[in-house]
Order: sequence, then structure tokens, then C-alpha cells
Amino acid sequence: MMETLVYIALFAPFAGSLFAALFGMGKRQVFVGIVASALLFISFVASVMLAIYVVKTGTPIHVMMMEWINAGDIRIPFGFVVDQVSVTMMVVVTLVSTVVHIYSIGYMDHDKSFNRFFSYLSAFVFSMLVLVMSDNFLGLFIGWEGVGVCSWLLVGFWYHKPDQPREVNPSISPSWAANEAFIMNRIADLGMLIGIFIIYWNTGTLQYDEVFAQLPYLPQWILDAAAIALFIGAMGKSAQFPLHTWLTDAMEGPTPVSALIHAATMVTAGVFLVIRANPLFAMTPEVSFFIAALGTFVAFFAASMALVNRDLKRIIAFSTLSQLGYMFAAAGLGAYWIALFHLAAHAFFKALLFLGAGNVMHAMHDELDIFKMGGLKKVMKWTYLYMGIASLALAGIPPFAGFFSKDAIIETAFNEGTYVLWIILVVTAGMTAFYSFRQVFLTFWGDERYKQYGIHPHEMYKFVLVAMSPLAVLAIIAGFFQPWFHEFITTLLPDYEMSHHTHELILVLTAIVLAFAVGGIALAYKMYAKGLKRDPKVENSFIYRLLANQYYIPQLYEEMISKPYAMISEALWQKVDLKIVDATVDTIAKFFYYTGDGVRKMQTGNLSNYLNWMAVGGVALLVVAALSAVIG
Amino acid sequence: MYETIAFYLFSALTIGLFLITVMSKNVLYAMTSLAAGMVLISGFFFILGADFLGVVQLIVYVGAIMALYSFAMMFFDATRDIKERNTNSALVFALGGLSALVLVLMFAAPIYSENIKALYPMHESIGNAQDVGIVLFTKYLVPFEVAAVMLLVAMIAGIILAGKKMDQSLTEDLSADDEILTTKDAK
Amino acid sequence: MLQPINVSLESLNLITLAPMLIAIAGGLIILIIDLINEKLHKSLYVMLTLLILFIDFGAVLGLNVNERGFFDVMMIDGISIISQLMVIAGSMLFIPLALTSKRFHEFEYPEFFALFLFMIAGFQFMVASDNLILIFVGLETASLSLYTLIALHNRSNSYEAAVKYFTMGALAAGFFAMGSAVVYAMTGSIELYQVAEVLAARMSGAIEPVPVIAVLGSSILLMVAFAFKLSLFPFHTWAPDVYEGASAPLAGYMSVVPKIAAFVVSIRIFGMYIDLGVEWVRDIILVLAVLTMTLANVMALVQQDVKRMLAYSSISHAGFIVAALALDTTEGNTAIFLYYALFMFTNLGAFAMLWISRHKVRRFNNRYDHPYEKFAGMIKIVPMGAVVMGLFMLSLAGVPPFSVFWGKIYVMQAAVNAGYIWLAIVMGLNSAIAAYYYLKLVVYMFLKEPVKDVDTVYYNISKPLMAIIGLATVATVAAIFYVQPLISYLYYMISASGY
Amino acid sequence: MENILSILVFFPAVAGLLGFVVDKKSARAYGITVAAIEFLLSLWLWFSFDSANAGMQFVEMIPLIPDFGVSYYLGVDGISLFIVIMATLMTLIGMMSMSIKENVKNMIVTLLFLEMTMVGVFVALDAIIFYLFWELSLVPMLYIVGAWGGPLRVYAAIKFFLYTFAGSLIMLVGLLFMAYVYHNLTGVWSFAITDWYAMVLPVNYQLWLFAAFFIGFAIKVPMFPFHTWLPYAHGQAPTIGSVILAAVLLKMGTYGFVRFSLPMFPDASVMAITPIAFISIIMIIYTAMVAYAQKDIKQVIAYSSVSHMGIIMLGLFAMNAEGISGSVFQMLAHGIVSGALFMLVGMIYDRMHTKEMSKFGGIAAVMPKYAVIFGIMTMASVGLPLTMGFVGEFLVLLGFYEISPIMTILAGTSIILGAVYMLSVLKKTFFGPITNEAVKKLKDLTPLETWSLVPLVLIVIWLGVYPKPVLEPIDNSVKAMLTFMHEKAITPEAKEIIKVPQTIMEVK
Amino acid sequence: MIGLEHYLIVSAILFSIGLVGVLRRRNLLMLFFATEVMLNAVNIAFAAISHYYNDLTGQMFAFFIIAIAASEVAVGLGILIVLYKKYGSLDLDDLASMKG
Repeated sequence: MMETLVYIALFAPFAGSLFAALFGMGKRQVFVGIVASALLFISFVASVMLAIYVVKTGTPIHVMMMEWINAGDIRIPFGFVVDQVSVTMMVVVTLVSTVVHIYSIGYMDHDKSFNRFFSYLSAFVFSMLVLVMSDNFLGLFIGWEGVGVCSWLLVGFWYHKPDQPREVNPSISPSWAANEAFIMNRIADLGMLIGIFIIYWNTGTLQYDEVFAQLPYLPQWILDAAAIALFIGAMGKSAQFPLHTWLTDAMEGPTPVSALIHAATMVTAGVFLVIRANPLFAMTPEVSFFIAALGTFVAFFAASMALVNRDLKRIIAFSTLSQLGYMFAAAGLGAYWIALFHLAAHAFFKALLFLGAGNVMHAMHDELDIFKMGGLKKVMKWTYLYMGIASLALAGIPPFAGFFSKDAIIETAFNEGTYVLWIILVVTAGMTAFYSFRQVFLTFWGDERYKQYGIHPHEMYKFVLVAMSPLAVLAIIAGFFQPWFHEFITTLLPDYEMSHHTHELILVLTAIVLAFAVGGIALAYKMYAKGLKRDPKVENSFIYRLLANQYYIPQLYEEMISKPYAMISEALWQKVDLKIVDATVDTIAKFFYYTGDGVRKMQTGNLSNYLNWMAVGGVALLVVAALSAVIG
Repeated sequence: MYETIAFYLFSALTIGLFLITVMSKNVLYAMTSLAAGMVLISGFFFILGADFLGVVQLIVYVGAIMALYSFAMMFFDATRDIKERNTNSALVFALGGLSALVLVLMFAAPIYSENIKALYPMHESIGNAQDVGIVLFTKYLVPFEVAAVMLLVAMIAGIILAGKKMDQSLTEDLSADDEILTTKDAK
Repeated sequence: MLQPINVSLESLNLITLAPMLIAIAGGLIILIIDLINEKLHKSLYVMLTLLILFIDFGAVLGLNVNERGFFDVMMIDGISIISQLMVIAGSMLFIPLALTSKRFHEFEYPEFFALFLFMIAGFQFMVASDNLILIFVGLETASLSLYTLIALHNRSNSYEAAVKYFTMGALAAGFFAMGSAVVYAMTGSIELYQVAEVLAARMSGAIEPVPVIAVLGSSILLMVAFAFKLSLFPFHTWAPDVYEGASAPLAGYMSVVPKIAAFVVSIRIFGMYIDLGVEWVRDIILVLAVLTMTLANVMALVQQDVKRMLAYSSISHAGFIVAALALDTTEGNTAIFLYYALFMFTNLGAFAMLWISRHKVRRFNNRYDHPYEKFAGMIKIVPMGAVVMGLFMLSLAGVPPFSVFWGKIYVMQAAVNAGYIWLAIVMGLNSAIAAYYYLKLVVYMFLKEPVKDVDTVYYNISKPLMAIIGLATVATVAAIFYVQPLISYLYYMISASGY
Repeated sequence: MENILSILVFFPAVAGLLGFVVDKKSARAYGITVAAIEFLLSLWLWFSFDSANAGMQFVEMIPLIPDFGVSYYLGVDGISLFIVIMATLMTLIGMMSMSIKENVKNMIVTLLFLEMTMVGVFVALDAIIFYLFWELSLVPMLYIVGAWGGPLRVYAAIKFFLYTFAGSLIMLVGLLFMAYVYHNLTGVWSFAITDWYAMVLPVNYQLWLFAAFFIGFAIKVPMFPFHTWLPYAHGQAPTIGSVILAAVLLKMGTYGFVRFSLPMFPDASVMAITPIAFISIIMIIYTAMVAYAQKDIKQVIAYSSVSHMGIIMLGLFAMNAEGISGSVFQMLAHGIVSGALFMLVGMIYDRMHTKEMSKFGGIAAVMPKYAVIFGIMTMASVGLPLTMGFVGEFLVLLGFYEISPIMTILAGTSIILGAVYMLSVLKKTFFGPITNEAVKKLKDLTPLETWSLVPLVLIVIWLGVYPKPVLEPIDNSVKAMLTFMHEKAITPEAKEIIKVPQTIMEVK
Repeated sequence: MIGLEHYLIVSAILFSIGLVGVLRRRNLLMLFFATEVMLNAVNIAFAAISHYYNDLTGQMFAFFIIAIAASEVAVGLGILIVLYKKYGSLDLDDLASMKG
């Protein structure tokens, strides 16, 4: 029974994807979206039932579907495990997906490729479920790559858009952004593969349970190597520095995609991996600390870029990046359950935020510049409400979900004694609040700048708004489940408790964080609530430009990697392949040909020459024979 | 003693005569000196006791072959001096000299062996002609007959090559088809 | 005093002479028939020649291995039998090419056929003796006939070819004579078995040692003579011109039959030297072999005429085979005959294809009869012809499973077995170079458009020629099935005669 | 039917001969029918194949030249079985999707002969018979490239022929030396590969022989720096030629390594690991970069073939069952995927008469079916899990990791660089706005084209999801080979490096 | 006393003279003369060796060489005649239509 549920949960989205694919090239059919959403809902229900089962019994469900790769000594099955961690992910994924699917019916209703969109979207969910449910590293890798491809398809969904200069559109074009995302992920995937190789050759298996059972017997350096390699994989998927540029560019995709993939689910796969492989990371403290440090850095780094950005979606994307940094900080510090909790909470409010942004875009006819918005709260009340809730959650204002999860992470940093990380995280929390509300105020408050551009915004369809409501509710209440979740998840994940010392200081710490958050909001209010006031001096300052241009990292990559790569490729082809390798071959051929041309000159046609040749030949033979006689 | 004198005399003369044969620009001189040299070579044969060979040399070479050449010379009307171009004398003489050097060195070496028993010894008691005859018509009967065939071949070859039938070449005569093709190509 | 010499008829072993006598008698019969009626058609003579050769072939088959006759002048050992068989078989395959639909000069002479038979007899004598005199006389009989046959094609090119061949042949004859003289001086004999014994004794120091330079000189002088016959570099210069000047059948013939005979004598002479431990003979043969196959190949690359290309290719093949000679192993010697047996069919086919495409006028080129352009787009004109010619080219290039391939690997295997792996590699690389010019023809035939109108190629064809080409094709393609009996027969015969 | 292999080899040849008689207009139907029958025969071979048996099956042996040790000796094992099936399949599919209008009959006949040689190479167990088919396969290919190719076709065809021919002649010397050594050891002439397996050669012999075989195989593979014939051959060949060339002919080289080099010279193979891995990595990275620089879509696929062959080579020298099985599997994957890609390129060429990517752009909008199939094949090509390409590539890299982690990381860049050039092809060709008027008029795939591609798509996914039916027989044979190599190896290093899998099935 | 070497050396010198003639002559007729010189030189060698070994074989060889020389002359002149008819010259420098 439970096995069937597992399969239903897993394959319902796949069925939806295939169903939608059947109509993929046809005209827009609303029922395609409905069927896909319904199937996802089924999957969600199944996930919830599984969750209940796991909560009740506390035993994971392990399903072995079939053998996959058997070669040499390696045995890799398609096996799925539904335990506390994966079921959490499943519920989150299917829930957000269902909402996003329904949302998309509204959002994509004018798009020609409506059916195709659902096919991709469901396929993504399927891949994501494979990723989280697999019982072995290679199965995870299937999902890992699968979500990568779906992401590529969805980011590049509007493939017909032309390339634009970076100044006009920092992401150049959807297809460019899709390729960038895919390739950057591939770089990380190589690390992941290497990690899998290390694990296989040292443990002889890739099944999680068997691998983890053997970890204590492995030398430290191998554990370190495996952890580093796996984390490189995680860095790509979760867009950690320096592989972060693709995430903001991925905003070229339709907004539901951004909500689902680039906020709630796929990008958290890296965090999921670290959580999944927690026995390994727990045994490699140096690597874990590095993860935490990098996470903290990214949290700050991304938040800083969000401060000045004008693009509605990119701001949210930077915030996602920043929040992922928080999650890694938690995971790296050993607070796996907190990371997972933040992951889930973040999924809800970030998806909500994105969907809200999608509503705005829909209303603004795909205009994304917040400098061209303002005062939208009048026409888009519900959206304003949703985005407000989500922003509060993001900013970590109690009692919204973000407060509980993010606060726990910051406390963890303090608890571990890594005060530098703690300070940075606290500051980042303030920055988060600032840029979230900068965005909210610029979009919904102040003067109605959109009117200059002749835009007539309107509220989103009702059913879409209704569909978004579960997320809004969760963004508000999810935090209250924290103790319950803690109890549930720590049957599998290692428990993480604050020390006594931290407990004593907890109110102070919370107060500091809150102060920063509220301060951020206040600052945003002061600066932007009344309308947009642009200060050219600020905007021309070095820092501003640095932040606005993402520290010039995309340009740097372009100049230091893409262009040289293209140049070297061209040179290798034109100079090396054609001029050296191939030319050598041709030269050998020509050598013989020209030798022939040279030698044939002896064939003068003149008999006397021929006779001379005979005599010369005789003498030469004599010389050769004499030489041979002397040497021999 | 006589043998020595005869040898050196004949040697000097043949070398000289053949040099003329090789170097002369005049066919007539060349041919005459060739004939004379061949006569002197038969002298060598006589010194060496190969009387029969000497006679054959005289008859065949000096008689038959030189006669053939004479006729040919008349046919070719080659009494004039001959102009020869393009001769790379240095190479030629270097090659000639080198080969002479090697051959002389080779022959100057002790090539002769006392211990080799003649397979077909000459008999002091009988004349050279009989001796030769016996060997020629027993051991060398087959080569002799083959030589006869060879001479037949040479005869036939000489006849047909010099014959009238060669004047009209069937290989180059154009039949009707060929003419059609040729005219076609010309278009 | 003179004693009467009693020679019993049995001791003469007349049967050893029978095959050659048949050929000579056949030649005479043809001459006599011509005397009686001189208006007879060439087909009569062709068929007569075939019949005579057929009887000749039978007579050779009837010989016993390792017999001597006529005061030991005749020597019927294994290689003499197989080489005679191959000479006769080769002749039988080539002579029907006289039956063209167009008239060519030489075949209108009955004497052509007589000379042809005398030539065969000459080759047979040449191979069936170890006496340098008979070898020389046989060689000259055959050569003089051949010069005449070339000249009988009767156009300026053929005269030029004949003169070149003749003059160089005369020089080679001089070298051969001088070489024999040195051999005679060293050993007091010109019969090779005797020569070998005496030389062995003299070289081992049993009797007065022989000066090294004399051995050197004799081997070089003889080598020059045979290198000329075998068209080895740089004594090959006659070959392309003669092939070009001669008619295609004769050119094809020359690339096989005279060389077989020359190889037999070379095996006898140089095999003897190598057996005696004269390593430089092996070395110079190897040098000649490598030079010949390589330089002939590169010269063939740049040819514009198919026949001339095939001439160079024949030279190159000869270089290939002469390498087997240097090995002086039974396998090496088997390889020589096997190679020629297989090469014969393919070459026959190739030259027959040239022959059927022969025009009396040079339609494509002022100089050449068979420029590549002539075969351009042949697949569109005579598809079967193009396929067949393509097969021959691939076979010559050594593409399996066609006939020459088996010869090639046997030669290479022999080289490997004798420890000459580098030689095998050189052979391999040369085959690759050679593939280019064979392919060039294939490319012209299959991949290019016809240069002129379509009535060009099968101009000179007739039923007998088609039959011959068909035979050659079958033999080329089906080689894999008869290679085994051929190898075992050749190997048996050669090892039986001690080579 | 004990002689099914002979039937498989000679059926196409006989059909080819008879094909001369068939009327021009019916030639294509005839060819497809024959190829289909041949394919069914090869499937039958598979069904009657005993997967548990790692040894040679359906063995046929008729002495041809006993004095020289040559016999007509055929057999298949897990390694060759699927390559044979792939050869028949690709011939069939290639013929179905063929768009040639001129001289169709000649093409059909040539293809049928080519099919004979292809099947022959992979089932031959006698070295000479192997060599025979090996060389013979050049001839039809020469004709196909030369007669139906692009403007440089003659150059490309000759280059292909001569290059391969030269290499294989060196290999021939190696074969002959091998036979000689065998003769010295046993006193018997034999070119039977199975007989040669039994020989234990001294290391220096192994090295020389390995080198000789290497040249022959490396040119065919083609390994860097012997690869330059390939872009020309592919660039100029008609679609069907490229398909067969990429799918089957290149595999001859890698198959040669498995069939000859590895089991016959285990010690030399182990010594060659580093140099070969080095070359393979150059192939992987260098050609991937060169592929990226191409302007012509077909050249990209051509260079990508070289890059993928690098992966295959690397796997062969992993010296463990994972790597070698993966490598053999990757041969199949590459065959089908690159074959399909070439077919796809051919289809667009037929419509646009150009292969310049700059002339395309935005095709996805007008040819969605085409774009989907191209996309799937691209993903298989870059080794996406659940496609055929992943299984092989993963196993290869996994296997080679045991030999050298650093080299594996370098080789693993193929998953990045492969994505770089393939995605850039997709972007340039399918995405972006339509700039060329001609693109707007393009028609999507015809049913025939679709139905010739769909089977390949299905295979790519089927074997990506459930590779067992194919992987298992391959793996069994590979394991048997490794066990045997391990026993045969004489140097301790080789014994150590050649890894016998712990789970060896008993060889029945 | 005249030894074998003397004769042989004379023979060698004559042979070389003949060779030089063959190599430098451009007129075919004259070239043929030179080949005759070579063959004659060999004859001397054979006769001398025969004499010193007291063996008749050498003389036999010499006979056959004479016969061969005679045949060669006949055939050679025959070819020269057809050639002369065609070209009107015996200069072999005029005779290079086939080359390369």
C-alpha cells in the first residue's frame, strides 16, 4: 500500500508531464493545465499521506523499483526511500508545485506554448522527486541532472527572444541564460560525480545507508575529498559563490518557474544534499566549517547586490541566494534540521513572493523595473497583501515563518562561537529587511510612476489568488510548527540543541536580530515609502555601481572565461587542427607526391641517361656492397 | 718470350683500336678499328691455344658481323662525321675509370686457384677443334641448338623488321570508326 | 686419341627437353603454315599458339621433380617446373588478347606467334638450367624475340621502346657475360652447383681463398644484369617507356612472365651467394628492394597515364617481390611465385581493360593512349567495366580478399618470419602509398563525370577479350579459395628442390 | 541455425549482388526490405544468444588456407553482439531516412556491401578475416563519400581511405608477427584470435605488437593526432555516409582494442594506460574546444564524435569491468546518438542546403518535432542520466577513476565541454528570433523521417533507463576477458592493475 | 711470363672502354659498336681463364657469346632500320618522346 503511494507520489507528475507533452505542440488547451495540476495535487496528497505514515510509525519506507546499472561490481538500482527528510522535501515540493501549477494556468494563459510549459513543469517536479526520494547517490544524480535539464528548458522557455547586449538586459536572452545555468551546473556536477566516484571506490556501493555505515572506517582525507567534491556539486545547484551568476540570469524564465525552481525547490537541492549526506559532513569538520563560512559570505554578498537592484525578480533572486547562504551556514555548522526547516519555510514564503512578483509582472505587462512601478497597492490589493506577508517572513519579523527559521540559524552561529559569522548574518538580516521592503515600497507605495509608461495594471485572476493562499497561510504559520518539526526530523537527522549559554542569551540575541530587521524596514520606509527619489551622486558612486553590476563578476566571467575559451577554441581549430595536425598529414602526402615529381626527372626519356643510370647503379651497388662487407 | 711480346703488342693495339672505336666521330673509322681490334682479339685466342675460337672469331665477327654493320652503315648513310651532343664526359669517364679500376683490382687479385680441377679438360694429344667439338656436341648440344633457335629468331626478326610490311602501320591506320570519332572530337 | 663417345639415350633424359621442343616445334609449324598459305586470319594462329602452349603445359606437368638431362645441362627441379608452368600459363592468358575487334599491326604477322613461342621456349630454357651458358642463351633468345615483338606494334613509340629496351639489354648482357667470366675465374666452372661447391671450399679456406673483391665484383655484375631484367631501381628506367611504347597486352605480359624467369635465375644465383654467407648480396638486394618499391611508387603517384602508372606499379611490385628474394627462405621463394601467380591474373585483367579501351587515335591527350581522363565517369558508360577495373585496382592496392593481397601478406609474413620486420613495415607503408594512384583511377572511374561522349571506352572489345577479363575477374575475386592449394603446391615444389 | 553468423554476413552481400538487377525505382524499397530482414536476423541472433555465456557463441570454423593458418572463423560474444545489431539497425534506419535522389540503386547496393563488411568485422574471429572485412569496409565508404559527398568529396574520400589504409597495413604487420610468434611457440600456423589469446608473450613483444595494432586502430578510432580525416569525411559525406561512419565504422577501432590489444597484450596495455589516457584526454578536451569553434553544424557533430571516442578509449584502458563494460556500452550509445544527430543534420541540410549555423536560428518554432528529437539526442550526447549516453559515460569515468583520479577529473570535463558546444549548437540553430526568411518556410519532419528517428529516441531512452539486457551480456564477456587478462599478465604491476571483478560469473 | 692476370686486366680495360663507349655514344650505331667491344673483352677473359684452368668451358662460353653478339646485331640493326625509317636519324637524343 505504502509502496503504491510512493509510486503515485513519484509518477503522478511524470504522468502529468507526458500527458501535457502529448499536446505539447498543439494549441493551448486549458484542460492540460488542469490535468497536470490535478495530478500534482494527487502527488501532494500521496506525499502527505506518506508523511503521516512516517510521522506515525517513524519508519522509513524503502522501495526497490528495478535494477539500473549493473556492471563490474557496481550495482545501482532505482530505489526510493521515504524517510523523514525526503518526506519533508516531498511535501514541500509537491505543495509548492501544485500551487505553482494552478498559478501557471492563470499566468500562462496567453502563451502559445501553454501545454509545453506544463509538460516541462511537471517533468521538473518528477525530477525533483527523484532527487529527494532516491536511496542512492546516483539516483540523486539522476534527479540532479533532471532538474537541471528542466530548469534549462524552462529558463529558455521563451527561446525566441533575441540576444541583447548586457547593458540592456543583464541576462542577455532566455536561451543564453538557460545555457549558462546548465553549463555552470555541469561544472559543479563534475565535482558531484567525482564525489560519487570517491565514495564508490572506497565503499563499494552508492546506497546511502551502506555508504554511511562504512564512513567510520575510511581515512580522513578520503572523507574530506568526498565531502569537498559533493559540496562542489551542491555549490552549483544552490548557486553558491563563485557559481552563483546563473541564478539571477535564470530569472529570464517565466515567473512561476522562478518561484518553483529558482526559489523553492531546485536551488535548495544543494542544501538537501548536504543534509542527506550529513554523516559524511559531520565527520569532516573543516569542510563543514568552510561550507558555513561560504554560506555566510554568500548570504551577505547576495544581500548586498539586492540592495541596489531595480529588477523585481532579480531582487528576489538575490534574496534567494542570500537565504541559501543561510541554509548552508546552518548545515555547515551542523544544525541540519534547522537548515531543513529554513529550507521548507523559505520555500513557502519565497514562492509566494515570486508568485506575487509574477502577478505584478502580469499586471505591468512584463515590466520588471521597480522604478517604473509604485502605488500598485490600490489596484492589486491581494497581491500587495501576499507580498507583504512574504516580505515580512523574509525579513524575519515575528510571527512569520522566516523569523523562526532564520533566527535559529543566527543563533546557531552564535552558539558555535563563530562570532564573525554571527555578526555577518545579523547584518545580513538587516540588509534583507531593507531590500525586501525597498521593493515592497517601490512597487506598491508612493507615486504611480507606471502611468508615465501607459500601463494599466489589473489584479490577477481570482482562482490564482485563491491558489496562492495556502502559501500565504504557511508563510504566516509555518514557524509555529518548529518544535513539532524538530521532534519529527531529529529521529533521522542529528539533533542540534543550543548550549545553555546561548539559551540564557536567547532573548538578547533575538532582540539584536529583530532590531536589525526592523531597522532595515524603517530605513526602507524612510527612503522609499513616499515615492522614488533618485540621487545621481549615490547612483554614480563606486559602491553603487559595483553592487548594481554584481561586482562585475558576470563581466569578469565573460572576459576571463567565455571569451578566452572561444578564442582558444577558434585558435585550436584554425591554428592547431588545420595548420598543424592536418597540415602535417597533408605535408607527408605532399612530400611523397613531390618526391615523385622530383624522382621522375630521372626518367628523361633519353636512352643515354638511362645507360648512365645503369652504370651509376652498378657503382652504387658496389659501394653499398663494399660498405656492407666492411661493416658486416 | 714470343708470347709475351705478342701479348703486349696485341694488348696495346686492341686497346688503342677500341679506343678509336669508342672515341672516333667517324663511323667508318670506328667500324674499321672495331674490325681490326676483333682481328687482334682472335690473335689473343691463338696465343691462348683456342685456335678454333680464334677462327670463329674471325669468321663471325670480322666476317659476318662487320659485314652486317657495313650494310647498315650504307643504309643509314652514316659516312659523315657524327655530331654528338649533351655528353657528360666527366661522369662517363669517371664511371668508366671507376669500373676499370674495380675490374682491374679484382682481376689483379689472386683469383686463380691451382686446386680447381678442370671439368672439361683440354687434351694435349688432340687438336683444339676436336676437343671443342666433343664438348660442344655432347655437353653443350642443347645450348648449341638453342643458339640455333636464337639465330633463327634473329633472322626472322631482321627480316620482318626490315620488311616492306612494316611501312604501312596497321596500328595507326584509321578505320571508319576512328574517323567518326576523330571528326566528333574535332567538333 | 679420340675415343668414340657412347651416350645412351636414357642417360640423356630427353623428356626434360620435351616442353621446350614442343614450343619450338610449334613456332616452326606456324612458320610453315604461313609459308603454305599466307592469307590466314590471326585467330587461327592464336588458337594454334594456345593449343601448343596447352601441350607444352601438359608436358611440363608430366615432368618429374629433380631430374637432370643432357649431361646435366637441363635441370628440372621444383622451381623450374613451377616457373615453366607459370610462364606458359601467363602466355596462354595473354595471347588471346590478340583477338581484338580492331586490327593492330603485330597480330597480322604469323611470325609474331612464332616468335612468341620461341620466346617462351627461351624462358623455359632459362629457368630449366643451372648452366650459365644455357641461361644466357635462353635469356637472349627470349629477349631478342621480345624486342622484336615490341617493335612490331609498329609506331614510333614502339620503336623507341624497342631501342631502349634493346640497348639497355645489350649492356646488361655485357654485364652478365663479364659476371659469368668472373665466376668462371673464381671456380673454373659455370654450372651453379659446381660453382657453389668450389666457392664454398675457397671461402671456407679449404683451398686457396678467393679474393673478396672478386666475389664482390661477380655478384655486382650479375646483379646489375638481373636488376635490369627485374626492373629494379635504378635499372628500371627502361620499363615505363617500354610499357608505354608496347601494346597493352605485351606490357602486361612483360610485367609478369619475363620477370618470373628472371626471378628463377636470381634465386639460383643470388640464393647461392646468400647461402654461401655473402651477406652483402642480401643487403644490396634489400637496398634495391626498398628503393625500388618506394621510388617507383612515388613516381607512379605523379603519372597522368594509366598504362605508365601501371608500369611503375609493376616496378614497385617487383621491388616488393625482390625483397622476398633477399630472405632466401623457402617461404620467401614461395612468396615470389605465389605473388606472381596472383599478380598475373590481376595484372592481366588490368592491362586487358586498357587494351579494350585502346584507340588508334589519341583522343584525350597528345601523348598518352590511356590518360586518366579517358576513364572518367566510366561507371556511367560501362558500369560493369568500371566495377571490374575497380576490382583490379583494389587488388593491386592489396585490398583483401582480392588476389594480390594474399601474395602481399605472404611476402610480408615471409619477411616477418625471417626477422625482417622493418621490411614488412616498409612494405606496408609502400602499399599505402601505392593505394593512392590505384585509387586515383578508381576515383576517375567512379567519382568523376565523363570528359567526352560516352562511346569512348569499350572500343576494342571482343568476346574473347571479355572472356579473358571475366576469367581474370573470377581469379582475382576468388583468390581466397585457391590460395591454399597454390601455396601447398608451390611450397612443396620449392622445398623439394632445396630452395 | 548454427550458421546464422554466415547468413548475417553474406545475406546483405548476396542481396547487394542481386540488387544490380532490381529496377532503379524499386531499389530503395528493396534495400529497406533487405536491411530490415538483416536487422530481424540480428535480433534473432540476440534472442538465441545465451546471455549467461561469456564465451564465443555461434562459432563457425572452416579452414581456408590451412598451410597459412587462415580459416573462416566466426563467432560472437557479448561485446560484439550488440555492435552487430547496431550496425544492422543503423543501416536500416539510415536507408529509411535516406534523402538521396541520384543513383539510388548504386547507393543501396553499396550500402548492402558495406553492411556485409561491417557485420563481418565484428563477428570475425580469424585475424585475417577480420582484416579482410576491415579493409573491405573502406571501399564502399570511399564510394559513398566520393560519389554523393560535398564539394571536397574526392579529397575527403581519398584522405579517409589512405589514412586508414596506411594505419591498417602497420597493423597487418603486427598480425603477421603475431602469427609468426604463434608458429614459433606451437609449430602451427594460426590466425585464430582465440588461439592467440592463449599465448603469453614477453613484455617487449607485447609492446611492439601493441604499438603496431595501436596505429591501425588509433587511426580508425580516430585518436588525436590521427583524427583529421574525420572532419573531412563527415563534412563531405552524405548523411547516410556520416551516419554509418560515426555509428559503426569508428567502432571498429575501439572494438579492435577490446578484441586484440587488451586480451592479447595485457602487460603492454597496462603500460600504455598513461599515454593512452593522455591522448584520450587531449581528444576529449581539445576536440570539444575545436567543436565549439565550428561554424558548420555537421562539423560540430563530427568533432564531438572524436571527443566521445576519447571517452570510449579512456574506458577501455580502465582495466576494470566497470570501465570496459561502460566503454563498450558507450560505443553503442555513441553509435546511436551520433548517428541520429547526423541524420538530423542531414534533414535540415536537405531543407536548407546549408549547414552553416549562422543561417539558422529559431528553427524550434517552425520545426518543433525536429527540435524535440534533436534536443533529446543532444541531451543523450551530453550524457544526461536516463539516456543511453549517461550509462556509458558514467561507467567509463567511474572505472577510470580507479586508475587516476586526476585524469578522470580532466576527462570528466567532457560533461562540461560537451554541454558547452552542444548547447551552443542548440542556441544558434533552434533558439533566438528567426532571421533567415528561408527558415520561416521550413516544414517539420515528414512521417518517414519521424518514424526513422523515433526508434532511435526510444532506444536511447530505453537503454538509458533499463540498460540491463544489453549491459549484462557485455559485462559478462568483459569480466571473463578481465579474468583471463589477469591470469595472463606476467608483470606484477599489470596483475595488480588489471582488476578482476569480485562478482565473476562462472564461464560456462 | 704472362699470367692470367695480364689477360684479365686487358679484358677489364677493354670492357671499361666498351662501357665508356656505351655511356658516351649518342649515335645508336656507334653505341652498338661499343657493346661489341664489351662482349669481345669478355671473350678474352673467357679464353684466358679457359687456358689457365685447362678447361674448355670458357671457350664454350666464348662461342656462345659470339653467337649471341651476332644475333643481337641482326635484331638490333633490324630495329635501327625501322627506327631510321621513322625518325630519319640514329641520334638517341632525338628519341625521347617518352619520359616522366
